[in-house]
Amino acid sequence: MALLEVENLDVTYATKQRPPLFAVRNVNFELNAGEFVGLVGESGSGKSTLGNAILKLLLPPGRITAGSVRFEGKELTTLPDEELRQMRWRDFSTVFQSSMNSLNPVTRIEAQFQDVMAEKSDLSNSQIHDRIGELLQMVKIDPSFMRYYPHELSGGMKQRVALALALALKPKLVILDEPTTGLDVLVQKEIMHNLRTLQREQGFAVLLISHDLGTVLEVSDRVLVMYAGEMVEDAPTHGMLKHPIHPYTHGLLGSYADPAAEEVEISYIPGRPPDLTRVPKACPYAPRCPEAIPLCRQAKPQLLPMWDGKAACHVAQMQWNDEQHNHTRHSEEGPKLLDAAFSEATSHKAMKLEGEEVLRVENVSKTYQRRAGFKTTSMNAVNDVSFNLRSGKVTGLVGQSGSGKTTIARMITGTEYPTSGAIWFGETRVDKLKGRGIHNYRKHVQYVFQDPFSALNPVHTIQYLLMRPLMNYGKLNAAQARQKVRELLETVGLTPAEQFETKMAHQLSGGQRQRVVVARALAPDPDIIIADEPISMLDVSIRAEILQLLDKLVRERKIAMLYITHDLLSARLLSDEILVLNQGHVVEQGAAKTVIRQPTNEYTQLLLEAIPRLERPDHVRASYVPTAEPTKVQVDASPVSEE
Amino acid sequence: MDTQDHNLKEPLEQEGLTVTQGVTTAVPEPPILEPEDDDVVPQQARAKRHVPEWFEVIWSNRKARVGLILLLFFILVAIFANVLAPYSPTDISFGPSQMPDSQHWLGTTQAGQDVFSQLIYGTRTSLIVGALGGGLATIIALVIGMVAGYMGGIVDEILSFFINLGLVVPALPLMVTVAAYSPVKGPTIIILVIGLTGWAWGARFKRSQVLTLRVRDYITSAQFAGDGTLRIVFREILPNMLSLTVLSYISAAIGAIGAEAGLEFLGVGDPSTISWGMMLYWANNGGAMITGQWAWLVAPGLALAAITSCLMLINFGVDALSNPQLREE
Amino acid sequence: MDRQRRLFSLTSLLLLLLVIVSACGNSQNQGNAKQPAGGNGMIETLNGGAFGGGSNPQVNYNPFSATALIPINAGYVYEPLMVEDTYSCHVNPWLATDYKWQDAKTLVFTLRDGVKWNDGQAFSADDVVFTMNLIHKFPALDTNGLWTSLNTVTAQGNQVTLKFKTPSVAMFEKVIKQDIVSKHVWEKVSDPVKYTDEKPIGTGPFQVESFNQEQLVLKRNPSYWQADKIKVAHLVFSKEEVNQVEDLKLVRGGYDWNAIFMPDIQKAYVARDPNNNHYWFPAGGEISLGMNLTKAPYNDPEFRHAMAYAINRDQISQKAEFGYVKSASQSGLSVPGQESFLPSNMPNKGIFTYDQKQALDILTKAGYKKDSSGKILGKDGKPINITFLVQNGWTDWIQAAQIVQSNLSAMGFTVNVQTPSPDIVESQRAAANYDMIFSVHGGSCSMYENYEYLDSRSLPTVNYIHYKNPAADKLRDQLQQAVTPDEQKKVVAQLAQLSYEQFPDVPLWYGANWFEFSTRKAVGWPDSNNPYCKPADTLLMLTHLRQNTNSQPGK
Amino acid sequence: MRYFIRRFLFFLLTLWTAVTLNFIIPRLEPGDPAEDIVRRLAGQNKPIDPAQLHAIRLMLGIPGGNIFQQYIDYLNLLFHGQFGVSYTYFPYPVTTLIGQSIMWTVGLVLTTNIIGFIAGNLLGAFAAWKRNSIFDSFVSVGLSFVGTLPYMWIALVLLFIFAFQLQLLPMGGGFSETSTRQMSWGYTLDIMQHALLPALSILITGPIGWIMGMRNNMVQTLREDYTRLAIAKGLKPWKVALLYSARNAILPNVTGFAMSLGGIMGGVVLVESIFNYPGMGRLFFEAVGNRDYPLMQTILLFTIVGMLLANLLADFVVGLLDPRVRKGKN
Repeated sequence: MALLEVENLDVTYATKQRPPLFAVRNVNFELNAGEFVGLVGESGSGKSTLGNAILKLLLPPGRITAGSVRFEGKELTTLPDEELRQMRWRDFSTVFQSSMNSLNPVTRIEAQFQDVMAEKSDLSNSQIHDRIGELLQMVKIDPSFMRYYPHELSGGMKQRVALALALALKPKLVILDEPTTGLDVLVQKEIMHNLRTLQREQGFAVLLISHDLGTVLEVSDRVLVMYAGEMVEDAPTHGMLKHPIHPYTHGLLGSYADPAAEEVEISYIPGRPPDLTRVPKACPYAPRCPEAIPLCRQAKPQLLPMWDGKAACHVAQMQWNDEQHNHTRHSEEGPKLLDAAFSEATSHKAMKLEGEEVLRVENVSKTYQRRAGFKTTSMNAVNDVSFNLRSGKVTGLVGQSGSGKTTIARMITGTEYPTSGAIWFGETRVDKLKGRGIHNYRKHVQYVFQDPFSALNPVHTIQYLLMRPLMNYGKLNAAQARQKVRELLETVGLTPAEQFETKMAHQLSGGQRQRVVVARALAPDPDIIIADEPISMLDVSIRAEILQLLDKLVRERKIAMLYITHDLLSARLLSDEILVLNQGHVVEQGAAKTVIRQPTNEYTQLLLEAIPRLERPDHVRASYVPTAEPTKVQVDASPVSEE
Repeated sequence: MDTQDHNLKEPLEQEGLTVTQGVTTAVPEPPILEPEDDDVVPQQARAKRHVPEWFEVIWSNRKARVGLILLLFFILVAIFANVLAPYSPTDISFGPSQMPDSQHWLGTTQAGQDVFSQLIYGTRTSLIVGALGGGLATIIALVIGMVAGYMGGIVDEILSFFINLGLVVPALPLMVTVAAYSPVKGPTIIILVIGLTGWAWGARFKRSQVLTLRVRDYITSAQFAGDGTLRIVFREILPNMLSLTVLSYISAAIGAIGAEAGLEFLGVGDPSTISWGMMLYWANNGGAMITGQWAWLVAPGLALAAITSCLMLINFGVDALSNPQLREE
Repeated sequence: MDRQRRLFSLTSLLLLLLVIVSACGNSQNQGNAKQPAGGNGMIETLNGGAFGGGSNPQVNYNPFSATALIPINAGYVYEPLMVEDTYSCHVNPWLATDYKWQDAKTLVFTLRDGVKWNDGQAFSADDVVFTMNLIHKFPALDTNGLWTSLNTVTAQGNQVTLKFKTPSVAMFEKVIKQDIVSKHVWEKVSDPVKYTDEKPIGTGPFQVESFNQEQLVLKRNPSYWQADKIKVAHLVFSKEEVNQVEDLKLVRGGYDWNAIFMPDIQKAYVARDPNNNHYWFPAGGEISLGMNLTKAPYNDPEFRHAMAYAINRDQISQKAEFGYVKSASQSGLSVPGQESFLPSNMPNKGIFTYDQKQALDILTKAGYKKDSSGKILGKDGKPINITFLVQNGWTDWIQAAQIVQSNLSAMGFTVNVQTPSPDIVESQRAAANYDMIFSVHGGSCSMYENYEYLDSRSLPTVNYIHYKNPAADKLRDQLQQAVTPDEQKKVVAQLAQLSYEQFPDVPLWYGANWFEFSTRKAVGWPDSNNPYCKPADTLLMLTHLRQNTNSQPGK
Repeated sequence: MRYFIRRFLFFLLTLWTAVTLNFIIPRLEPGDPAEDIVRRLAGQNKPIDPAQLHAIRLMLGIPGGNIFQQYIDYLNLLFHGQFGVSYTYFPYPVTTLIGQSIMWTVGLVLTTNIIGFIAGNLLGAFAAWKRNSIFDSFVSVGLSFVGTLPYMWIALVLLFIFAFQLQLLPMGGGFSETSTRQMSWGYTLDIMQHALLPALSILITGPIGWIMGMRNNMVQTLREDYTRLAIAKGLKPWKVALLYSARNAILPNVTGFAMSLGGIMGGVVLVESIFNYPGMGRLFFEAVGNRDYPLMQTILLFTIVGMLLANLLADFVVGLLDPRVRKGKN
């Protein structure tokens, strides 16, 4: 008997006002004692809902509508509340997403261990106290921190505390829902490592829920992949790495590459997942699947064993059957699958830094004064940074949060003034601009925001949003501007433009929104674009799409771009030159390939090591030819909802 | 790829502001860190409707629906008061302090006026005071709150001082003082007094709202798009505060109606006004308790409660608009 | 279910608590009923209404203070020289047994012998002189304004002589009502203006027994100089309640007498116990329709003449005043109390009756025309628009103004009633910035004061109509000189005649003096059958009260 | 430190503004306190005696002359803690009067409001915990109707029923007329009896705002991760509700409570006026009506100082309850 058995589980969100949302459908899987299983899916895939359903922590209006969840053979869906309460934390515990909010902000850390341990164990108060100390040490936190309040800890520490808390009663199963999302990569890496070590030592089972396949593959024994509320693949890690069975898994894996490789390429999955208010009758992935055959659009594939795992895919199943029949291929190789990709090779990058210099940053420093009581402490956010931006070239600015990269961006755009140093835009001193000067300057310097959801005002149509810069800077009248809006939309690949210009931002998908943001930045025909983590908020499968777009625009329009990121892989793909920032200092600067392949600085090396390294199967790499012309972006013509 | 999960998660992450009875507190917003977190998507399905989405949300709320119907009823009563009222409210030709009977459904006042007719005409005063007094307070609150929130710096310091001052200075005593010493009496001055003393809550509320809105990327984006300050305030910020503004307008109207009744009851109104507050004043001073003319005492109070309830019910719906957790499930 | 039950039990618990608490204290609440005294004809307690002093009453028995508790100013403890029955204006000897105007500038009082202060010390002329000089030294105490014309006060034996700077016969009423304090107590008081006099030493029939903020109890002064006439052992006054509560307490027999306005008194009070509950609302000052004499058409006597007919005084009395008031005489005198001052030939005691036709005739005769829509035009040919100012909150006046408005509208005037605050009305009328207004004058026994509003030398707050007539000024001067009642009556008759003929304003009704009383314990109250004084003349009233020996049980 | 300096400056500025407003508002319109006293003594139906008026003006020592000079004098006196002598209660200093009445108000109003606050929060928490139950519907629909009933109307109806019709309870005042005003059970009971109706009229509507506020806040905190984690921990439901959800949901209400004290003062005026309760509200309304400027100004001043102190206290309490705020200040 497995530790946890989930059978035919359905979860539905039903409200009076909206059509019900079938978030999880017919999900089956098992989890054995001591097993470390990853659950991967993009936003909207239902992975968190599944996790909450297992824990019976669904928030209304979410409800388990069918199926069963058994823990050690006990049916949790029908178990009386009180009995379930007795089981909680002793049998299974959980760590919530990022823990920003999952620790009670108004009580000390100790109390949050204390209450559950006092209620659920026989330990005396002093024993509990000692045990809390042990638990904290276990996650590499000094026991004295138990006197602290959650807000006094850093994000990483909170996450570790949450992990220690989950292990307080030595549970048999721990469910972790995006435990490291939002943390800096180095911290992520460390926590994951810590978790894995503890799991090996203590032997509890783990269900690790994450959107990041790379991380999951690094630590898990087995990986479950969900797509649009359905389980599409369930396979051991080593097998999945070598030969993903489902085309979707394959597509996801395409987003990962070793940035230090001689040639780097990643792929994306065009399109978007279906609307879950209507249950797809066929394979939900079929509209995006490059392998799709007519059957995929007609019948729903079952999750069936093939090769060394299970998958729900007609194409794979046919190949498997075929293989079983013919024995033509080795059974460990998995199905043959196609790719759409963006690679370093697709951009016409020269090794030499050419191009006209547009902006010059000279020995810029920025110091913030902070008052605390009588003391004034100063913090050097940026320390003596110099670089140039050249037209048609991308300069990557790589660093973790707090490294000063956003401050540099703000100084370049004139929203903040450097404490010392100068920024030259042609003959203009940017750091001396005020009022009207900044207004005029911004015609030349535009910004692509990190979060496409907050960068577009929800009350305006796309047309309005794009007309504003055109009318303000281009001095166009309304009719001309409208005409220009269509051109812009087509430029960023939102075709047919007529269909998009009347929409509101919230009617678009994340990728489409980010395209609109890019279009808006292009509108005044700027010389410089600052792209601040433009892909970090997007689903993994479509990141490459936006990178590709940016790359194309920069090269074609001879725009100088400052690409700000924490992610060396995307920096490598997009940038010509890379600056690595650590606590306000440039620790490494040079041509992208050189910096990443031959890092001289320890910090750069740490960053590189933190990137999940996935060895991609050779046959996949061999199976496609990088095209200079990017794959035509297929814009899903149907908006999110079609009611 | 994102919207669905947002729907599922929105109850968790939507919240930035808690609105309770005009008590607004910014709950610290968790920084947005993850692709699944965002906060703009609650109105996922509002395209392609003939009725505006806000109306739909309000209407779909049972309480708000009842409130809207009631409000319509009150408005109709106010408009057609002269048709509905059996007598003139100032006609003093009936016997004094009569108990309710078929001639006078709610009896008469000590001066021999028909209570029922006064009740019907009183609807007008309450509605007008609510609409104008609440409106004045809301406009002042909006201007001060938005300017303070958006401009920041010294302007904010000064305006915040006035807002805090307005919060600290007890409103009703101030109103009593101003109303008592004002050269003219009557609803107009009461509207002014209410408007001028009742804006602080709203201003504080709006200021904090603007503070959270103005750091949104789309405001920066508008700056990069070259929009001017006024345009940003009115075209980018204001529309996002609409439901909250309506919310505080209705709250201000409720406050205004209550304050008017209170002031009139205390006797700083114009005694010849026909209004519910004045009816209570007269019932209290004209011996309704001695003569046992309960209807005269009870009716205006219930009418006041009814009109405030109906506004509160509407507010439930508007609240749901800005605060999806409170939507009915 | 369980929840509901719990809620229910919680509610019932609360209710129970409420009942217990209310029941417990209720026995206490019956208050002031003390054991009846023996058969010496002595009434143990009379409950006399509110002692004033606002919501948070403070001990203050200073007889000179405007903020003292009411019974102190009313003569219970401190007494004046003489007591005037303000109904008929008859003067009764009190601390002074007699007075004499030696000439129009010299007034001599003969003091009563054997009067004692209630600390046992003898009362003497020194006390009177001391009191008079005290209020001279501290003008803030001179609430009657004696020293505006007083020159010296001297004593000789039991005679006190007051010398005035100018002929001041009209000061008599003010002099005799000055409360007299004891020299031996007050000469030690350093600041009599701020003195609260917590143990008042007076000559009066009562002395303070106890005070808490809800109740003031006075006890009979056994050594009072006419102690045999006082048949009340204790007087109890209570804190002023809100209107309704006062009304209810009265209705429930909480007061033996009181002076409050009460709507529909016959039904609400008298009918509850017709044998014992009575009221008498004698006439006070005249509430008059004042017109701004500085502008047309109000400066036209004929216009004002028409106004005297144009207003339905009965309607005002019935609708605005519950029928409690009587129509006022155009003479400016309070009839029937002051009837004796009227010129003998004045028809109907000078009271005009409502006659709209007559009013219109007078107007037509005087040259006022109507336009096609029936609006009366002024002599300038424009319709007459009247702005009527009424004090906000003075609700009966507002209703009266509305009646005036409807009366005048019916004739063809446009009347706009405005209700600013009393202060505004005050300042507007002082500035002659109004068309019509209500004002009150007269009603006192000082005829000089009663006609002050006609004197062009008076303050605009008093001469509110801005009346200018040298004849009236001269007549008032004559009153200062007229030392004998006969002379006075002659002058007053001329003033009454002037008022009757010139219509400086149009008196409408007599403001009522509220007075409710119960005969359950005491009889001998003043009423319309035996108007020996006005209810405010408490000293006179108290000396008339006797125990009700055959008390009729109340309903 | 900077925070405290700012706080203190705000305190002073607010005081100064309040004091100035106090000074200006009554002087905006003509009117004479002495005249008010005379008119009150004479009644509406008697003419005013100018001599008496003159004497009273002398007695009160009503300041005349240059308004600017008056203002300076006024500030100067305030600065020296001299609030002056009441016009209505001459020669008693306003501090005596406020000292007497503040006990009643604090005793009645503060107590009932605190009871209301505690009860309201508990009920609101319960309603949120049992969301969509009968109790919740009762709270969110039934009580919100009751909550809209005008304050003074409830007081009037209570007075009408319990004092006028049933004659169970006294009709007003703070204690019985015959009371000896010495500490005893009888006196205590007497005071409670008099306080019952005023307290009830505050308690009927008072807690409703807190109930609704708490309910709405807690509906949100119940969905917060920390609450869900507490459920996941398998803690006893009441612990989850009170120590996690309610504990966080009450924070805005605490600030709201301090801020609402101004509104409470408004209610005090109404309730105390109706029940003739010898507290500050009644005194204030009387002072306004009588143009008793010293008294009125001082009460307003005290109220505002009270509000400011209440805000400081609320900050302190919120600091106790919410460690995040504590840190933010330093």
